[in-house]
Amino acid sequence: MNGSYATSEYLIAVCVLLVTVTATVAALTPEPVRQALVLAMLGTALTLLFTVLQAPDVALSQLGVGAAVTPLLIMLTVRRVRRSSTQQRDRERQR
Amino acid sequence: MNAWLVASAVLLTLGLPPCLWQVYRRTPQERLAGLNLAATMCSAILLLFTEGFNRSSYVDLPLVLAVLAPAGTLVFARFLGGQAAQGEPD
Amino acid sequence: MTLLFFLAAGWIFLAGVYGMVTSRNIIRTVGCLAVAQSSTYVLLLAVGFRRGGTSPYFTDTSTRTPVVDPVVQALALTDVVVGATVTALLLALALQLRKRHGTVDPDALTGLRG
Amino acid sequence: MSRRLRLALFWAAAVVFAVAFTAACTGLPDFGTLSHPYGSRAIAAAFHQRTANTISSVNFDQRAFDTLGEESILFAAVLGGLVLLRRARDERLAGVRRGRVLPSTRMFGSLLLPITLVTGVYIVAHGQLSPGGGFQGGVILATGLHLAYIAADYGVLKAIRPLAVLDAADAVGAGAFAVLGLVGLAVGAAYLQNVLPLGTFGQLSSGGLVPVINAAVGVEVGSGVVVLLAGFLDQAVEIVSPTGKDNGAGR
Amino acid sequence: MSTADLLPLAIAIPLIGAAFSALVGSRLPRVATDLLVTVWAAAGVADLVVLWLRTGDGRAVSWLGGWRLRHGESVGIVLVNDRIGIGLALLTAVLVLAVIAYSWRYFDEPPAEHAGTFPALILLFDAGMCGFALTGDLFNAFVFFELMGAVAYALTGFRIEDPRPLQGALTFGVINSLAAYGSLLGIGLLYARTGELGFAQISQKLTGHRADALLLTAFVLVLTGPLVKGAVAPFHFWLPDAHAVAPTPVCMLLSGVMVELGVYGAARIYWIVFSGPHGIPQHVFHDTFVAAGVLTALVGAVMCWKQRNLKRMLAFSTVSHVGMFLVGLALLTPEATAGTALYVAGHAGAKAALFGVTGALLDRFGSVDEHSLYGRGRELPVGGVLFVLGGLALAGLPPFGTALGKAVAEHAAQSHSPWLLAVFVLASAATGAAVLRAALRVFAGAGRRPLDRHEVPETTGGGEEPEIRGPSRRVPLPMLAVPALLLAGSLAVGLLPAVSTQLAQAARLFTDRVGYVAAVYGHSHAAGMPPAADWTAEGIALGLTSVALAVAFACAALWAAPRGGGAHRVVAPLRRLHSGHMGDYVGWLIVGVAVLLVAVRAQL
Amino acid sequence: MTVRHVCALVLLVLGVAVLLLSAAALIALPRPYGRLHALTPATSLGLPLVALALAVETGPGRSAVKLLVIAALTAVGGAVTTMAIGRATAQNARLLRKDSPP
Repeated sequence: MNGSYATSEYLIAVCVLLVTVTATVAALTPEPVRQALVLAMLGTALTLLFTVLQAPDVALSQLGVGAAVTPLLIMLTVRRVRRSSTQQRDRERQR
Repeated sequence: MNAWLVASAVLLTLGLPPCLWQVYRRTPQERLAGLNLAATMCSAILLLFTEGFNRSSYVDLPLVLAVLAPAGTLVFARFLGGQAAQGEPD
Repeated sequence: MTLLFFLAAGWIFLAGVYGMVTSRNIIRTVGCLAVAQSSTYVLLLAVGFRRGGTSPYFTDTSTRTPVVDPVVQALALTDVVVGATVTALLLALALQLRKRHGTVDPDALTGLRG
Repeated sequence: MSRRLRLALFWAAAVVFAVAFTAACTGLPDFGTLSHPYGSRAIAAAFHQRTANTISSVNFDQRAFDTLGEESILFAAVLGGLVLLRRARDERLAGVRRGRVLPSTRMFGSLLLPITLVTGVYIVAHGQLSPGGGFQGGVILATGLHLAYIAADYGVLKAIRPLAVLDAADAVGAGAFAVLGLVGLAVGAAYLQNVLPLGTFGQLSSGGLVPVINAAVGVEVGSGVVVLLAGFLDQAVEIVSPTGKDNGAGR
Repeated sequence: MSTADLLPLAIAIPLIGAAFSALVGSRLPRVATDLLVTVWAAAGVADLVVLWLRTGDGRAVSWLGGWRLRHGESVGIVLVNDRIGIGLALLTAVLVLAVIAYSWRYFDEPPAEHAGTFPALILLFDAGMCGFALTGDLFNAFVFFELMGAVAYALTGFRIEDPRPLQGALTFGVINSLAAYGSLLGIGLLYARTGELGFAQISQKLTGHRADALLLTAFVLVLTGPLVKGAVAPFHFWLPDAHAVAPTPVCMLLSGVMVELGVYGAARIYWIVFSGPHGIPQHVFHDTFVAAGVLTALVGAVMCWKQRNLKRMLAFSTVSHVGMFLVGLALLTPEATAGTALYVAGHAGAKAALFGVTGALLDRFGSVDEHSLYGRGRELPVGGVLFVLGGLALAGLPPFGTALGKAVAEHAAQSHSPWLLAVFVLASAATGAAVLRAALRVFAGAGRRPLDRHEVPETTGGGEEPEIRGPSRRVPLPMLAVPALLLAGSLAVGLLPAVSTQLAQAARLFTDRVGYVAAVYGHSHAAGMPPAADWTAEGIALGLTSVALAVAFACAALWAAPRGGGAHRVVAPLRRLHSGHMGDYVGWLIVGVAVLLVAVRAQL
Repeated sequence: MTVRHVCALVLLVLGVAVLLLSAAALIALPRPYGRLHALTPATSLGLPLVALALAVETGPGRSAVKLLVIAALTAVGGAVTTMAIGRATAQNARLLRKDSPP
C-alpha cells in the first residue's frame, strides 16, 4: 500500500514539475504565437496534473479550454493583427 | 504499485521532457511538432492511468484528447502555413 | 517535500506577474494572465487531495472507496470557465485595440495618462 | 516609470510575496490530509440526492448558485464578444479565398466531425455519472463544429453554423438555468432547490434537477463558444479595415 | 413568498431579464425592447424595496437550494444580509433603472443585428453587483465579482471605433482579473485551513487557530480583489483610465456603485471573517486602512484638481471619495459606518448626475475637455445648474445626503483622531472645487480663456466621438431629467430622517460579527443601540466650511494670477505615475500587496 | 500471471519502448523534416500498442471498443497531422527563401 502512495506521489511530483516549468516558459515567451503553443502545452500538462490529483472533471474542462480554445483564440487574435500589419506594409510599399 | 502506473511514470519522466524541449525551443512549426508528439504521449499516459488507478471511466479523457488534439494541430498548422503565405517572415 | 506542491502555485503566480510586468505585447500580457490564473487551479486541487483517495464519483467503484475532496474540484471547474471567458473578452479588446491603435506595445499606448 | 525601475519594484515586491506565501504554506495542513469536512458532507449529500458524480452534485445542486453565476459570466462574455468584435462602421467584409486543403485532411476532417459531435453529446449526457458534464461536452461540441473549417473552408463552416439560432440558443440556455431555479420557489421550496423526482442511483436519469440543468448548461456552452469563436474567426478571416484607418486613429 | 426568497430573486430577475432582452431584442422594435427592459429593472427595484421593508432592523437569510443547516453544518450557499447590503443592492437597482431610462434614446445600438445586447449587459451587471452585495459565501462572492468585472470590461470597451476606450477597458480587465485571482489564492488558503467557504462558517472555524502567517497572507490576498475594485491607492490606477473612456451610462454605474461595492466587500469580509478572536486584531485593520484611505483621498483630490478632461476629473473625484469611505469603514465604529453608508448613497446620486450631464455635453459638443468647451455650455443652462448643484453636493452642501453622511463620519473620525477632520474637509472641498471650476468655465464662460500648456503628459478629452450618431439639436429629455432626479434622490437621502435612522440601525448590525454568525446559524441575538445619525449644528457648519473652501478654490483657479512653484514639483511626478502603462499598473498591484503584507505583519 | 496478462505486459513494454524511441528521435534527429519523421512511429505504432495492451488486459467489452477507437483515431490523425505540419513547414521555408534578399 505504501508503494502505491509513493508511486502516486511521484506521479504528482513529476506533473507539478512539468506544469511549473511549462508555466514559467509560457510566461517568459515574448512572442504570442510561440506563447500560444506553449500555453497549449501548459493546458495538456495541467490535464495530466489534474488526473493524477484525481480530478478528471477538471482535467476534461482544462483539456477543452486550456489545450484547445484559449490557444486558438490567441492564434486568431495574432492572425488578425498580422493581417492588418500586412495590409499596412502593402500600403506603404505602394506609396 | 502496478505495472501500468510504472509504465505511465516512465513515459512521464522520460517521454515528455523531449517533447517539452521541442515545444520550448524552436520555430512555431517545430513547436507544433513537439506539441503533437506531447499530445500522443499524454494520450498514452492517460490510457495507462485508466488501468493504473483502476477507474474505467477515466478512459473518457484520452478519448477526448484523441479527438481534440488532431483538430487543434490541424488548425494551428493551417494558421502557421497561412501566416507564411502572407509574407510574414518570423 | 510535499510543501513544494503548494509553493508551485505561488511560483506560477509570480511567473505570470513577471511576464505581465515585462510584457511588450498586450496579447502576451493576456497570455501571462492565463498563466497566473493556472496557479489557482494548482493550489485548489492540491489543497483538496486526499492520500489514497480516488475521484469522487461512484459509477465504476464502490461507494465506500475513500475519495478526494469534491468541493475544490467544483470550485476549480468554475474557475476554469471564468478564466477562459475572461481571457476571451480581453483578447477581443486587445484585437480591436491593435486595429485602432496600430500597435501592441504597451510602451506606445499613450492615449491615457496624467 | 522606466523599465528598470518597474523591474526593481517587481522584484522587491515578489520577494515579499514569496516569503509570505511560503510562510503561509507551512501553516497549511499536510498535502493529502485525510480531513476534508466540507468534502465529506458534500459526498453524503450527493448520495442523498442519488447523484453518482459528486462534482456534478456540488456544481448543479449544492452550490448551483455558483454555477449560475459562472454561466452568466459565460453569457456576458458571449454578449461582450458580440459587441466588441462587431464590424465597425468603417469596416467591410472581404471575400474569402477558397482555402486549398490536402485531400487527406479533408477526408480526416469529415470522418472526425461526426465522431466529435457524438463524443460531445456523450460527455454532456453522462455528466452526473462520470467525468464530464454540460461545460466540457459543450466545449467539445463547439470545437468539433470547427472541423468543418479545417476539412473544407470558411464558407462551409458558415453554412453549417446557424449563428442566429445559436445566438438564441445561448440566451435560452442561460435564461433556462435561472428559470429552472424558480421551479423550487413555485412549489414552495427554496430557489434552485432540487424538487424533481430523484430516480435511481447510477442511472442516466438520476439526480432530479441535475441532468436538466446540465443539459441547459450544455446548450449554452456549446452555442456560446461557437458564437464567440465566430466573432474571432470573422475578425481573423473576413473583416477588413479601411485604408489608413489601421494606424490613423491612434494619435 | 417569504422574505428569504426575495434575496435570490434580486439576482434572478435581472438574469432572466438579460436572457430575455438578448433573445427578443433583435426581433422587437427598439421602443418595445426599451420598455421591456425598463419594466424588468423596475421589477428588480420593487423586489429589493419589499426586501428592505420586510427585513426591518434584522437580517434576511436564505439558504439556496434548500440546503439548510443540519447539525450546525450545510453544504449550500447562504445569502444573508442586513440593510447595509440590501441598501447597496437597492442603490444598484435604482441606478440601473436610471441608466436604462437615461439611455432610452442614447445608444445607436451599434451591433445592428444584435439589438438588445446593451440592455442585456446592463442587467447582467445589475445581477453581478446585487449578487456580490448580498452573498454570504466567499467563493460565491468571487464568482459575482468576476461577473460584474466581465460585464464591466465589455461595457467599458463598447465604443470600438476609438482606441482609448479599448485601452482603458483592457487595463481595467487585466488588473481586476489579476486581483481576483489573487483573491482566489487567498480563498484556497482559507479553505485549506478551515474547510469552509461561508463567511460565518470560516469565521467560526478560525477561532480555533492562532493568527499566523497563513491567516495574514490569506487576509491580504482575499482583500486584494475588493481593494482593487474599490480603487484604493496604489490599486487605483485602472480607475481613471476606465471611467474616463467608458460610455456615460456605464460610468454612472461604475462610479456610482461598483467602486463602492469593492470597499463594502473589503469591510464586510474583514468584519465577519477576520475580526473574531484570533483573527486580525481591530487596531491593525484600523491603522492600516485609515492610512490607505487617507492616501487615496489625497491622491484622488490632487489628481482631480489637475484634470481638464471632465470624465477623468469625475473619476478621480470618485477615487478621492472612495478614500473617505474607506476611512469611514476602517474606523470600525457603528457611527462611522452609518455615516459612510449615507455618504455612499448621497454620493451615488450626485456623481451619477454629474456623469449624466457630462454625457449631455459630450453628445452636444463632441468633447469633454474643460478648456475647449470654455463658454460653450451657455446653450445648456439646465445642464449648468445641475452641474453646479452636483459640484456643491460633492463638496458637501447641506442638506444633500453627502453632507449628512460626511458630517456623521466626520463626527466619528474626530473623536478618534482630529486631523482626519481636515482630510475629509480638504478632499471634499478639492473635488467639489474642481467640478465647480469646470462648471463655471464651461457653462458660464467665467475667468480667462484657459491656455494650452503641455508641460506634463495629460489626457485632454478633446476629439471624442459623440456617443449618439449625428448629434441632435436638442438634448433628449431623459439625459437631463434623469440627472435631475438623481440629484433629488441625493437630496432625499439627506432630508428623510427615516433613511438615516434605518441606516444607523443597519450599521449597528454591520459591525456586529457575533450577531451575523448567530443569524446564519439560526440563533437569535439582541442587537445593541443604534448610533445617532442626524443633522447636528457642528455637521452643518463643517459642511458649509468645505463648500466655502470649494468656492474659494474654484474662484482662485479662475481669476487669480497663475503661479508655478513648489506645488508643481510635487504634483508633476504624481501625474507622471499615472502613465497608462499596463506593466506599471501590474507592478503597482503586486507592490501594493507586498506593502500590505509588510504593514500588517509589522503590527501583529 | 495468466497468459493474457503476460501478453498485455509484452504489448505494453513494446508500446512504451516505441514511444520513448520517438521522443528520443525528436531531439536527436538533425533536420526539421527528419524530426517530423519521429512523429509517425509514436502515433501509428506506439499508442496503438499501448491501447491494445489495455484492451487485452480488460478483455472484450465496451471499454475495449473505446480503446480501439482511440487507437484508430490517433493512428489516422497522426498521419494526417504530420502531413499538415510538413506542409506548414514547407510553406514557411519556401517563402522565407523567396523573401530573403538576393
